[in-house]
Amino acid sequence: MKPKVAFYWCASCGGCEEAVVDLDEKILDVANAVDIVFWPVALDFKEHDVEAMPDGSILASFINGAIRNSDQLKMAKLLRAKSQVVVAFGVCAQLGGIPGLANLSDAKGIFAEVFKDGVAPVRLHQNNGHSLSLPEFFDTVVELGRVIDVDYYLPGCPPTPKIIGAALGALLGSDLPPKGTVLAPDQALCEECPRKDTRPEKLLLKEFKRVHQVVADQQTCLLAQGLACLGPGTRAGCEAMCPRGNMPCTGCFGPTSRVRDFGAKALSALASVIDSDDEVEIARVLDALPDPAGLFYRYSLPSSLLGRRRME
Amino acid sequence: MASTYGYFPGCSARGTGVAYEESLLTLFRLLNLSLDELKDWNCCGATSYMSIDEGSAFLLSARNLSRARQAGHRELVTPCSACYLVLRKTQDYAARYPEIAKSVGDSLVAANLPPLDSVTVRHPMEVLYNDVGLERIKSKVVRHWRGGRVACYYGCQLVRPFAEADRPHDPTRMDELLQAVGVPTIDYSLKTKCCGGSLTGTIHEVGVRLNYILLKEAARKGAEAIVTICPLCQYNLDAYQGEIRKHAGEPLDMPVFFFTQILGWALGGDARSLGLGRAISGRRSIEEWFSKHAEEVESYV
Amino acid sequence: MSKANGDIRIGVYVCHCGTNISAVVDVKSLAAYGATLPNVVVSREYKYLCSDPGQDLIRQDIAERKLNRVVVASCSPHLHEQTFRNALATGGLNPFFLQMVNIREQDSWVTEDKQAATRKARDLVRAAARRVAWNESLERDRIPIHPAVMVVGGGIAGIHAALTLANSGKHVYLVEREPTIGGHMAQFDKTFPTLDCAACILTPKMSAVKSHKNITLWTYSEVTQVDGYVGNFKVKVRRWPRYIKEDLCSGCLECLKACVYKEAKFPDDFNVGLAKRKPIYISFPQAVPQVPVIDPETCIQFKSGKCKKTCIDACGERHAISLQMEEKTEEVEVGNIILATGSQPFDARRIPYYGYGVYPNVYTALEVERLVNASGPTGGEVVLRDGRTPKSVAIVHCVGSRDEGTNRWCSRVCCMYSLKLAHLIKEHTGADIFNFYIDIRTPGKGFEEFYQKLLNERVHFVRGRVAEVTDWALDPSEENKLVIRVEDTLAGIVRRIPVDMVVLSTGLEPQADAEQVRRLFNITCASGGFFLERHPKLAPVSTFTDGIFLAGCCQGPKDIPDTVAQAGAAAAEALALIDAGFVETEPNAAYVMEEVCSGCKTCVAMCPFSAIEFLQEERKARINQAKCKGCGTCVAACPSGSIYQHLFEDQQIFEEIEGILTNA
Amino acid sequence: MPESFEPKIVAFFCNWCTYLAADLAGTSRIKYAPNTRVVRVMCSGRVDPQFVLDAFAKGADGVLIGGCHPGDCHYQEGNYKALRRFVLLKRLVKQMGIEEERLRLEWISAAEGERVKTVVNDMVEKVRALGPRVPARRKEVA
Repeated sequence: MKPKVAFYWCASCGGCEEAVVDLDEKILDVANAVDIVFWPVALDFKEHDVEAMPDGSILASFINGAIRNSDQLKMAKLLRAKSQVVVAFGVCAQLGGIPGLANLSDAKGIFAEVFKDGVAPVRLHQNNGHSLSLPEFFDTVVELGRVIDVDYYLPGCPPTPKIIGAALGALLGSDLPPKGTVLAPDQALCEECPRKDTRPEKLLLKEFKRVHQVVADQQTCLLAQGLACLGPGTRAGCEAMCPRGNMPCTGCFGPTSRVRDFGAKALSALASVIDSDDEVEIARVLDALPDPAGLFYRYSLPSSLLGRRRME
Repeated sequence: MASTYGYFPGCSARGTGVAYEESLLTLFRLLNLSLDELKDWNCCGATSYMSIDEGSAFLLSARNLSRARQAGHRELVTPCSACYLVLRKTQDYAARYPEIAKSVGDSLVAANLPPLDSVTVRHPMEVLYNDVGLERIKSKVVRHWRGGRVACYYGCQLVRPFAEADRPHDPTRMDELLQAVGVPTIDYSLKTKCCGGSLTGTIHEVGVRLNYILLKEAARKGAEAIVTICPLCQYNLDAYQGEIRKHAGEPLDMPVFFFTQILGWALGGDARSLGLGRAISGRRSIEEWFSKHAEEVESYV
Repeated sequence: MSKANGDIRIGVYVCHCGTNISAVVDVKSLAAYGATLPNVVVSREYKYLCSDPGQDLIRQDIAERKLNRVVVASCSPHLHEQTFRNALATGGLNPFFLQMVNIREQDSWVTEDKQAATRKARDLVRAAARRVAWNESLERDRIPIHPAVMVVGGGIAGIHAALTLANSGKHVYLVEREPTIGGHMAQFDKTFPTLDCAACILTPKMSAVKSHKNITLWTYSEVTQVDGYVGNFKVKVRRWPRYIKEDLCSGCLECLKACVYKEAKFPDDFNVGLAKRKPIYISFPQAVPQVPVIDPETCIQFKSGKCKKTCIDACGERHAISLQMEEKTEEVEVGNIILATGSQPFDARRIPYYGYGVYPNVYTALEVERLVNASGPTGGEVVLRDGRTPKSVAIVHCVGSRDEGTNRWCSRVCCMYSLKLAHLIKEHTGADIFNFYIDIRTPGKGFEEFYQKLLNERVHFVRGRVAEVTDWALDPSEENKLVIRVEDTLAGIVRRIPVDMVVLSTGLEPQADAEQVRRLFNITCASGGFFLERHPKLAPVSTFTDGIFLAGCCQGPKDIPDTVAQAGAAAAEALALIDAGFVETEPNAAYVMEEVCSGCKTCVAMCPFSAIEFLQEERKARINQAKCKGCGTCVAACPSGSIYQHLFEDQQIFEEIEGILTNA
Repeated sequence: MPESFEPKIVAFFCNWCTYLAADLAGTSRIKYAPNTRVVRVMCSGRVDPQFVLDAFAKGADGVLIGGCHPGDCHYQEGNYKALRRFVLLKRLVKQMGIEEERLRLEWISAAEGERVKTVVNDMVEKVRALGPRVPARRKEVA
């Protein structure tokens, strides 16, 4: 009998689900190879179906998205119990991802922002005997690994078909990689970047430009053109999709295994190449990066050293 | 540039130093600089206050500074060295000692006056030197100096401890100003020594001896007049020459001017508006140097 | 990167340092606390850990308790890290398994509250214990020492250092900015307290320098660039043209006589302006090298091109004079550098109330040195600028010394040279002499005796800082005199003392360009601006830059005996390195994990020593271990965490932080 | 905030200037607040922003970085690299809700023992006034 696999989404955009579909005909191989027992976005299974399964009966659960509410937490724990292997699928599950930027505020702040004076949602609504409830909305978004034990991580926003394929291969194959492995090369993106050789050996920048301000040259290193490309600090594996598309890397593959805080390192590398020793001038150059947290922690705020903004 | 400065006359400008204010106003008018006198100003806090109760001295001068701020002045000109010193001292101490800053601040609030804000305290000598400049003054000279050589006497309070108006040990700006209008000055090594200050009123003979030394040395160095920047100095040096003549038995009768009188004269002010008639000593020289025929405006080309 | 793997066995050692530490930090409880920390198998406190028995304690435990890591909580690593590393090494443990905790300089000595000090010590020990678990076994590299030495400054300090080195067979480059060596000492007449003539003891050493086969003497030159590090410095020296070829000039000085200027009319620096020189001149008769200089600022030929060039005619067949001579730059390699750049006298004009520059009869001590000097502008006659011989002379001590307004330090030499000048002036003129002093400081061999001698010579001493030197006269006795106004703090009265001549005993200051020189050689200045020695007691001639040593007044005011002693010490330090043949480096170089480097090149721009090369083949960065100085800037910059630094690994520092902050 | 709040300040001092200045303060017996815990690095340029954030994450009330004066770096330029990172890091740290006074970069030369006292005391006072820095709270999940 075919091994069982499950897909689930927590706080995510759905892109990771798309990525699975994007496997094209490979999806069929997958379908042939495995038995999909749970995939809310595509197939009609219910929570209780999963509850009904014996523990460890699922070979692998692919969970994407971060944990932002009590329902996601519950499902994550449930799938953990039922699965032999849990794969954090995509950067939201791995590091917190875009939803993690909500950690610059908290539940109160977000609701105030989103609903303003409108009708704010209530946890429990009762109406002649019927009741509707919403999951608890946490103050802080966390990555999957912080609430359940995760076996493997698939980086990316979303993971590319290539690394997904490789991951499936690995899981179905005989020798599993060591627990905790991030299933992508442990090297920075420059290694895969077609523009690598065009970066000058001693690059120093007098100013940073933002993507909407310039039409970047197609060949030369984007950082050398003043664009805040985070490739040097970002794990390889995507084959430099964005640079190939003439856009700077924004870091969705997260850091290498040797870096504890993606943002801090990216910040250090970027600031270090400013071509000025004068505090005022340096400040002026940096004004071109108006939102450091948004730039450096775009995908990794919850898993960063500080984790979230400290609210008064 | 017709600049306006806040103006704090200080008490002596309305007493022994009337001639100082008269000549100052005349001179500034001639240079079209306007002085806007503080409304309802009060004692600067000098002398008795400062030596008996520093606290209230600071409050008094803080009030003046605060009034200046209220009137929208960033710069406050005061001709009196004592006023200048106390106002600066208040700012300085408030900046250095939080407790003083607090007591001053609180009292100002109580009197609902604006807080002690950055007002620059200026002295006319240094305003003329820095803001107007020697060249511009030179260019406005309309009279030849017919008097003798003069000794520029700076006294103590203007240049010490705050060295903003001039160099503390060998100030020269008054000399430079007078030379600019063609007045010969002597090398006067006593230019910052004590004039006797308030001692002339308290331990009289000591005070008088001190300004006797100043006068004698000026004469010895060939000066025929002394020029001052401080009302108290001017008064001390001017008022006791008769007494000195009696005791020291020396033929001493030397005019003692305010620098503003000499400058004002060179720039065309008339004797009365410069308060030249108010002098006690050296009237003969004054008659001669500032006589009618000398007053006729000569043209420089 | 190291792993805290295997069985970590840490020994913690807390030093009392007599009572320096134990009087403030509770060493007993600290040691007891150390014992409770993870991986710690033994924790002790001891009176003096740096002593032999103290070190034995550590060696013993390494042997008996099988320690493989050691934490020493004592003084600053700058003082004793080496000591304890040796203790580990001789105990059979790799020296870099040591972690020091600075609980003296940075705790017991700066903290009043004993509990707080002990808490601080606990945090630091906890941090060290965590860190040391990750320390690795490292080997030192050896850098060969180039045997040549450069001595900068040709005063008595530089001369003595150069001769000492040269005599031991080492090659020395002696660089002097002036046209001659000799420095200030050459300007002096007699030297205290023995009163032997400065020239008589200096000039032989000067000519010894000139004739020494191991000394390359570059006068009228200055160092413009210093690269490299201990063992192999590369130094560039700019040599100004003196327009007279040293190799051809015989020093006959005919050219001086022949100069179209019959009268000398330009201020003569060597005589501090008291005499005049011609555009072509020699600083003083015994100058070394014995070669004149042409000053293009004043020479007619250079100014107008219309000179008869009589000097060239006078030189005749020698053709030593070459007006086409141009500035040139020499570049040499040396293993060590000795800085003997000296000091400058305080500018008396900065104290206006002493009237220097205002009253012609106020002199500085250096001017008077020239006046009393037989080869000086007046042939040794002490006469005033108007030619009169002074009948009364005031010597004002501490001008620009021990003074909040100018320099706070005591210049150490002024008391003695003032006494010397008092003696000499009295000898020359028989004048009444008044010394005005704060304290008389005569802490040297024969100094106090000299002072007593002066007292018997009826020289007057008035204790009190002079208020002012002035020309205003109260009565006829003061007419045409300079009046000293001073509070006589012994008599308790204010005195006015009229004199004919005033001598200002100016103190010593750092050279005007000490700041640039310090940067050039990458060393530090102390607060006063004099060069900072590595340790005031234990390394008085070393600097924080290995291979650069200090001698003489550039390190602080001192007299000739001390200067010469220090110069000898500096030479000895250099010799020690040269004869050892190599220095061992601190193994703290950074290195790239090439298999994971992505070749982003961020690091390449970080290194000011171009130690990081980008390998075109592999398309990765590599750090030249010999060139790396171990600052770690590239490590902090590497965005993929692929650069590491021995002794300062990320892991080790994270452990330290963790240790500091995990509350006990 | 408790009456007896004693801020804990993690200080990264460069080996050649600020660390020596701290030693000099000691040999000169200059007394100052006992709240700093010095981590010695060879150069302020070695201070990885990760160290600073890690210190804050682990509960430091303040972080002080000490380097050589501009132009005086023992390694020529390390302190400038530190400055470049510091300016940006300060902005990030502010966005993360940490008061500016808690992160400080100071140039202190080996001769400025007195300055170590001034800087440390001043920083300790400012941080004490801010109160303890509760490390960013993570919502208790699971």
